[in-house]
Amino acid sequence: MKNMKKTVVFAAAALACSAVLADEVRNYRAEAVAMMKRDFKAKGIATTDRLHEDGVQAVCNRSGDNPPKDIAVRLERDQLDAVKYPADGKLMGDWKAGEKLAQSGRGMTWSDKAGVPGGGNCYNCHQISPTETSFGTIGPSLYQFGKTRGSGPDMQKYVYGKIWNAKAFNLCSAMPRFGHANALNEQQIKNLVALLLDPQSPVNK
Amino acid sequence: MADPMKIRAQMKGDTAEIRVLMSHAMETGQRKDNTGATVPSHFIQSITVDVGGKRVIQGQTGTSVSRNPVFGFKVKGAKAGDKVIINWVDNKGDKRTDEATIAA
Amino acid sequence: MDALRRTLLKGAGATGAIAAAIAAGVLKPSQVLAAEWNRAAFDAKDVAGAVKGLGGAGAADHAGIVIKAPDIAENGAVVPVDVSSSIPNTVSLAVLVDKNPLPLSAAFDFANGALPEMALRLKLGQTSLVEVVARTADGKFYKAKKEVKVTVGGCGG
Amino acid sequence: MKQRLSTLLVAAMMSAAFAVHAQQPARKAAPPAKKDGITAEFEKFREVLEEDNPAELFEARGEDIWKNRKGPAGASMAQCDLGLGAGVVKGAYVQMPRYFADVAQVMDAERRIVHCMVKYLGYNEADIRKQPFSNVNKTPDHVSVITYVAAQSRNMKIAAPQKHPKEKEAYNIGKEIFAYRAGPYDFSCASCHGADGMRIRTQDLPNLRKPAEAIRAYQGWPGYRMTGGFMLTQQWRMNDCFRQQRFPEPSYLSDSITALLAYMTVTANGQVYKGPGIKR
Repeated sequence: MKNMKKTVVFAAAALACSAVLADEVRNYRAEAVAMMKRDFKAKGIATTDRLHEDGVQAVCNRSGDNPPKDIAVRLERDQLDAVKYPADGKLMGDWKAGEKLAQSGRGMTWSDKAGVPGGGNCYNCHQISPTETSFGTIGPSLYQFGKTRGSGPDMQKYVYGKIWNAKAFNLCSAMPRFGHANALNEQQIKNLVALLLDPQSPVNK
Repeated sequence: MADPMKIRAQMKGDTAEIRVLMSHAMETGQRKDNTGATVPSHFIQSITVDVGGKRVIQGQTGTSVSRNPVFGFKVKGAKAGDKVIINWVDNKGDKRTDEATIAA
Repeated sequence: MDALRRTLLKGAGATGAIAAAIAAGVLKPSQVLAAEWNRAAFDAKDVAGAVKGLGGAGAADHAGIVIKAPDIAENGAVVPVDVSSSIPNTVSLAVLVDKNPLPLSAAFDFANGALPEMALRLKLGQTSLVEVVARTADGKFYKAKKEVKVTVGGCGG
Repeated sequence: MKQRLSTLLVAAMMSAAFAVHAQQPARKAAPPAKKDGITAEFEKFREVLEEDNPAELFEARGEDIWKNRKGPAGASMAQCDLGLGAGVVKGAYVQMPRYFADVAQVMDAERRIVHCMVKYLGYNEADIRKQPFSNVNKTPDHVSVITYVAAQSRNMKIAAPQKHPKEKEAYNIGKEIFAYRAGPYDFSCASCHGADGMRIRTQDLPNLRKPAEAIRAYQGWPGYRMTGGFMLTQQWRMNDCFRQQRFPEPSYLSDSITALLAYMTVTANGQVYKGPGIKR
């Protein structure tokens, strides 16, 4: 926590020197945020505090998702430090449950119910199993992920961490931070790790 | 009462192309509303098309036809100016008849 | 009584009494249609039953029947299908969706210059075979089919 | 606590620093997908679907309301000024959002039409807000009227004005809302609509920063939604995008949505409108 604070102060200070044009332009960004806070209302589980940026969002929003490298590296490290790995040390779950989870696009919208586990939303953006032809292209294809990259302990740890918090590896990644945001629980992430890495998973056939 | 159909009829060579849009729920009888109750089936069962005073098409339909149905037909030997009359009747006895004139 | 009325009545299995009523001008054709909706065919739960209900059991495959439909539907709720037959003297076309709870979608008779061709839009609950059965004036039946895939479309949430 | 503090710090010290950077195009997308089989297959049948669009049924309903409906005081939509003069419908749709002096506000088409239906035809705004969007049981009257008005701009060039300072302001604020990442999934509008060649599942996602793609999004709505078989509007599209963005709900006809629509429409300026649409 201290670490995070320090990094942000450092990051902000490092950037302050280029803040010259600031007052000459109208701050539409601030006006936009104020307008949204006025116009958006809580509905179901989607409360208005979701309109506040956290540190990572703030940096990415202000840099057009292209933050200076040194800042990105520091904030990524903070994010990685906060990844919670399973206490039992087991990172691979059940790929079949993972496939089912990957199919579901539910979770955390105002039409989703509190306490009902959300889906992985994976196929919305990624190609995964070859049998599913309806897949998005916002993220890279994950077909044959384990086959081409291996499925050893390091790879398992990387994949678990990536799903838990994608921003730990690429600060302004388009991918949600599923563990960090409590969108997926530990067992769900294990199952997704298995979908990508288990040699028995259709992904690696 | 049901909304009017939209009928387009146009000559292409010696053939009239007729397209019709119908306003109808085409309920399958399998859908559940948000209270969980089954919505009763309600769908068009019969369609007739008359061109220039002659019955050229009669058809029967079931619940697999999409909501707000669209049909296209071709009638050889029809002429610009001929009247096209289309009629449908659904399983509840609701019906609708509309007409159009074949454009050149 | 013109050709179309005859084929329809035959296809729908009209009783002699109704045919007589039409001939006598008591019933209008549209009333007959409503009365004579081919329940046996449309209520059949599988393709075989529906085709049998149409009187076309044992229809032979024929390349003269053309089915234009997407390989993958953008949305299973509205699948545009265009069917036609170049088999001489085709007087009727029926369209079926094999995986739907009630496969028979439409059965149309053509006469007085109407070409044996129609465009329509179908609901496909899942990936299915769209089957078309054509009937010729001499009462012979032919068929053809095409697979249409239905996939998950939106965000799924 | 940790998050809140860092947000404040970053916000205070960095907003100025990045004001310029923020104008740049956003992150690189995943490798721009070539037109694959699925997209190509859908496009083959788009023309067939668009040729006979059931939206026309709703257009006819809307035309009837526009031309024949009378309010309690005998007023009609002939008194409604959509920006080109009272009762003028032709071309009005593609020239909104615009500033309307009578309300001293920028309004998008839906907002203006609802405003007129309340003012002249006596519709109750609270009732409209109870069900602003169509569902399988009901397509509200204002949605049919919007469909009619939109259809009266078919084949015309988009020309959303940027003369009035409030119109420029709406555009600029809309552009910022478009890029604003927040919420549990860290999504902004741009997460899905900020780069070329992206798809959710099989659904194409136009890059709304480009005119030729912004027009595709613009003319999709009002559109006939094949799922369910009813008409949905741009206000609905924005609403449901924010739902999937995992944001709270934007109020119907709010400034934020008008601003976003101003950004999208102005980006599409000069392109020819081919709507109303038909969408999956």
